[in-house]
Amino acid sequence: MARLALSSPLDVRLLDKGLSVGEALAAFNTAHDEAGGIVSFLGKVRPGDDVRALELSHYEPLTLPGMKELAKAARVRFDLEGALVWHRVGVMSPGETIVLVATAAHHRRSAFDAADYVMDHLKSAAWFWKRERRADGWHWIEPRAQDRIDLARWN
Amino acid sequence: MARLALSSPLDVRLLDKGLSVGEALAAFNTAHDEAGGIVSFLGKVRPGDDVRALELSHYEPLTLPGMKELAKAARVRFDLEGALVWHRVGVMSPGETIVLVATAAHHRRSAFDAADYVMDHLKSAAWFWKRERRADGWHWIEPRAQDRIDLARWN
Amino acid sequence: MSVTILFLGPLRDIAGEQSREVDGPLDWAGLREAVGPEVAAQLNEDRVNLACKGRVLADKRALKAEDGDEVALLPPVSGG
Amino acid sequence: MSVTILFLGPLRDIAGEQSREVDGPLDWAGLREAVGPEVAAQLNEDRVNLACKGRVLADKRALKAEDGDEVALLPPVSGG
Repeated sequence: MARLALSSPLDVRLLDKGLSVGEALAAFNTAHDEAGGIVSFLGKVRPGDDVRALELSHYEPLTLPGMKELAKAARVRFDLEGALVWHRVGVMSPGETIVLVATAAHHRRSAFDAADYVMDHLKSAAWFWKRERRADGWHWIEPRAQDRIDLARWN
Repeated sequence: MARLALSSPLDVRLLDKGLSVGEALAAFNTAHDEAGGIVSFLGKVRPGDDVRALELSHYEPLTLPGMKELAKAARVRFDLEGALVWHRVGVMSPGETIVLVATAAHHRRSAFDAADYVMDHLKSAAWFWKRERRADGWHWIEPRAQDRIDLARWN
Repeated sequence: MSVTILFLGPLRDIAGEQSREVDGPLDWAGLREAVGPEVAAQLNEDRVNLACKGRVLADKRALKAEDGDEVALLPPVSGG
Repeated sequence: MSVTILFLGPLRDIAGEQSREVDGPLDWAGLREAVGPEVAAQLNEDRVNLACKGRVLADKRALKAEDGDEVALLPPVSGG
């Protein structure tokens, strides 16, 4: 497998094209061979619900800096050995990856909680705007009430 | 990357040698391209604590059937599209993978909870016995009190 | 030189354009006038934020943009 | 033909062997006698389970093993 170079301990990226999940997680695993537990979350565009495409837009001066702050906050809060936070922007098709998060920690509970925390914040507290193309055109998506409840768990 | 064939929806294995985490997760991802969210947990032998090696033993007639029951229970409880539950047996060195769990679901909360559930049960309710080799020889490991508390969350 | 007003996410559809150039300086009242009544109504909502020069304003009503600055209108987000 | 008694995990160290063959039939009293006092003391603990023919017994004191059966002594587990 081609070697992918990750920045350590935090690797945060905005991606404008597809990514190889297996390669990214293999590299993250290699970069954190001292960690007892590694958790990953992979979010994909779901087929069905009549969604033909999904577009994520961002605001350059805020989005990546905000993701870096989020990764740093997670690292401190959960005593992580490292984290990977990758988010796609642009237009995606069903089945394509939107987001990949991985967290490495001494204990599994910290790794689970940190990945959960990062995802809750990416969903409803990061500078992204999402719209879906259905049969009748594009529709902007607002965070669901559940997303806000999920986020409030961390306060 | 070589194509790895997974049984779907549940792929449950006892492994007596190392595994390629990137390859396994890439295959799982491909097998579940309808899932909105995929969570994985990778547990490794931690270096340090003076641990030179770790041995996991099992009891053939119970261990794999028990893991299959666990995967089935998780699938029903969390409405999973699929799960991968792989556990090493035999002697491992620091940095080597002990366990790999992946769960695919419509929503991220189900995928997170299911991976967490499977790990808690593998830790203290599956038929494995673990011992560590330190400077002064082998020591059997009992589940920590925390592991039993984690398990009780699901009752 | 002028102030660039950027419309993010759904505000782009409401504004009917991605950005607009207006003469500086630009304050809260001037901004609401520049973007038209429909976008101004959105701006009044707490959940719509304002960034100036790449920083989110704690109090958007305190906006003071000069020529050359970029002012971004940030509606509620949805990522992941 | 005989009954095979298997010692799993730390019970293997206490028994000093991995398995032992004894003549069937074998019940709870016979098992405790066959394994010696140290292992028998462990067996009395609730957290030590017993399997016969690959099935964990709900009531280990109801053990009834015949020649050809495998009886496994299962101490507390620790995986992952």
